[in-house]
Amino acid sequence: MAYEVHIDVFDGPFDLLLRLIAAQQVDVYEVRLADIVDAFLTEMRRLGTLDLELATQFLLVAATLVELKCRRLLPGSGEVDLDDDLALFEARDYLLARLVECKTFSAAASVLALLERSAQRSLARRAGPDERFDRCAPDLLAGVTPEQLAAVAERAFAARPLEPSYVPYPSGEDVSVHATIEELVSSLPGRGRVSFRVLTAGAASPAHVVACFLALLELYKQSLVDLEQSETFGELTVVWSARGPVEPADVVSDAYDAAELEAASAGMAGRRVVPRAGSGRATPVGATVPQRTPGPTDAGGAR
Amino acid sequence: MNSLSPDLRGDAAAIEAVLIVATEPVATSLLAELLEVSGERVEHVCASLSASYEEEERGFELARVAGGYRFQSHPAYRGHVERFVVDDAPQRLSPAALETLAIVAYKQPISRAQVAAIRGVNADGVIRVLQSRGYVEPVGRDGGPGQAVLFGTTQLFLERLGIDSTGDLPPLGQFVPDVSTVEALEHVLRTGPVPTADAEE
Amino acid sequence: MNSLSPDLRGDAAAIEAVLIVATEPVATSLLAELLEVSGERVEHVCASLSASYEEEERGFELARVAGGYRFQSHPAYRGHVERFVVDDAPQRLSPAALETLAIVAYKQPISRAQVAAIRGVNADGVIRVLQSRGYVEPVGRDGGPGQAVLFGTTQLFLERLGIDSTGDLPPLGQFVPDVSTVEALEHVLRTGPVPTADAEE
Repeated sequence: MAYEVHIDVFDGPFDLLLRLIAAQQVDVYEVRLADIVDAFLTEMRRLGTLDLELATQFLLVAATLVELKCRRLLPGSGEVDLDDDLALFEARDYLLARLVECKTFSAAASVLALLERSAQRSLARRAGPDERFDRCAPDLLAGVTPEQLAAVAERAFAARPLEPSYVPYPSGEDVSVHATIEELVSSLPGRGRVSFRVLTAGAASPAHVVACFLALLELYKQSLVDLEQSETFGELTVVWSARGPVEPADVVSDAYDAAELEAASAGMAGRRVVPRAGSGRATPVGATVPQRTPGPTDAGGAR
Repeated sequence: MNSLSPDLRGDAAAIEAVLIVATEPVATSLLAELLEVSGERVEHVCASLSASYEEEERGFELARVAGGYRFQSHPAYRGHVERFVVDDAPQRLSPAALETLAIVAYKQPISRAQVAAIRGVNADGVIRVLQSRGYVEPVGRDGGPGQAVLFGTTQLFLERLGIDSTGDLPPLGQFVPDVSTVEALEHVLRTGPVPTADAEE
Repeated sequence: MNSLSPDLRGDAAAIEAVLIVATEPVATSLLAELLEVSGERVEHVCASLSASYEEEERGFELARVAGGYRFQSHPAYRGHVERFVVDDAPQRLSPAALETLAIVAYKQPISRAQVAAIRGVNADGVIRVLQSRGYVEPVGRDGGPGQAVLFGTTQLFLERLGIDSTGDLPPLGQFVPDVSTVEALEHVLRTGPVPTADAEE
């Protein structure tokens, strides 16, 4: 069952519209996405129930249209060409793999739910030893004074420190540029020439590669490394070029908030990209600012 | 249930199920209510069950204590249980347990949810440990819709700490927000700022 | 212990005594140490004991959970137990939480980013919830540049699901959609909706 759209430039199945646009038979420029979405929502409301299959298909096609339209609207991007078309198909293969994985785990989740439900039909015994054994149980409060208890209570009741504001990468992974800089500062010297590919060979996710790249740019800016690249998209070579020993803290405090660095090196705020408050540093394209707690670091930060 | 007469088996099994999950002796009247039988019937079934465990040389027994019934280990296996209690018991309270105990001591009566709101993490497991150690106990129920169990500290807690009453605990030096303030704060932390007159400025 | 063979009775009773005072599953190795017998012996006795309770239609059962043994109420008496225990039921997990839990359970150790890659959405919030409920915990760090925290499931997770180890979960392969489903998905992605059988004819 396909969802049909009725707009000025096209009348028919929604996914056909996508294919016509890809084949350049309809100009995506002429397609008003807002109208399509409005019409779809109206239709959904009319039906009263959510057809998940239909909604998912709609989302997929609509998202692809948004992407195509963005490319068309952004200055410098040319016509939708064959490469983009291929990329679209690659994206779909990726999407397929993801869908299969998703289906697999949602089926597994339903089995966990079944196990949980059946386990809940029984309740475990939690009574513990009765009073006859009180004297064998060691006195767990031995050595604890009322004053210590009061101190613990004060700590517990004290306002919890607010989370530092942060901007996660779109991948959802929080990756610390600080930590990466620190790591590079300690590992690069004496290593000679090393390619970016080698540096990021063990990266857990694309976000880690990006963090490594940002860290290198920071080091480059401070003339601590030289970067060489003989051709566009060619191998990027990194050489440590600093004279004399360098402390990680010296490097990082220039670009990032020193307090955050301390927190990060103490392992508390690890793996986060923390733009220095008030630096006016632009957030990465596509990054979203999550709902977060108001804090002092917000004063001049993200807007 | 071989050694029990057939007409008792169904009720006996239901009593076993309830007593196995109970953490305190269960009153005859409550068992009667749960099983929808008379108190005499409960006493009769429990007496038979208790005798059958004895006869079958079980490691546990059904004991009548404080007006109710409970499962407990058989005195014959006291050595094993003692070794288990000594070996298995953690030797000190964990920091989480100590923090929870401090919260209960100063804020009693307090529900699990309120403790969790102050600590920022679920406190059920820790409260269970403290309860099994006899440092905290249920002291009542909240009047609200969920009728949450409220906890307070025990006589044992006072004894171990060497004080006569919770009034002897040192006063906290700073302003301590009450539970509802902490919950409101928690809510704000999770969901973003609540617009107030102050915030508008 | 009528339905148990005489050579098992002594050890069985000692195990009963220990388990009746335990607040969490007792590991086979600890029971073996307490009884001064082998682990195999403990497993053999427990299996026989468990079977005898079932046969005797007891209200409790001896369950093997999270690498140990525990007493729990028999599912048949769930109604009685639920009426008795009012507030102890832990909250149900949301579908998102269950799916994330499934991913962690099958793919552990796994980082937040890897979970997010599978789920297609940020998983930080859900993982935090699972962590605060005690179902997942950090188990190590990734070797890569970012040193991502890796998560695994906990003992409590096993207890909650009533299973002995994650090895008891059904193999993941059995949840992979079958070929025709995959083909249908692929077809939808490439060309739009699948023509139904009726439409073909």
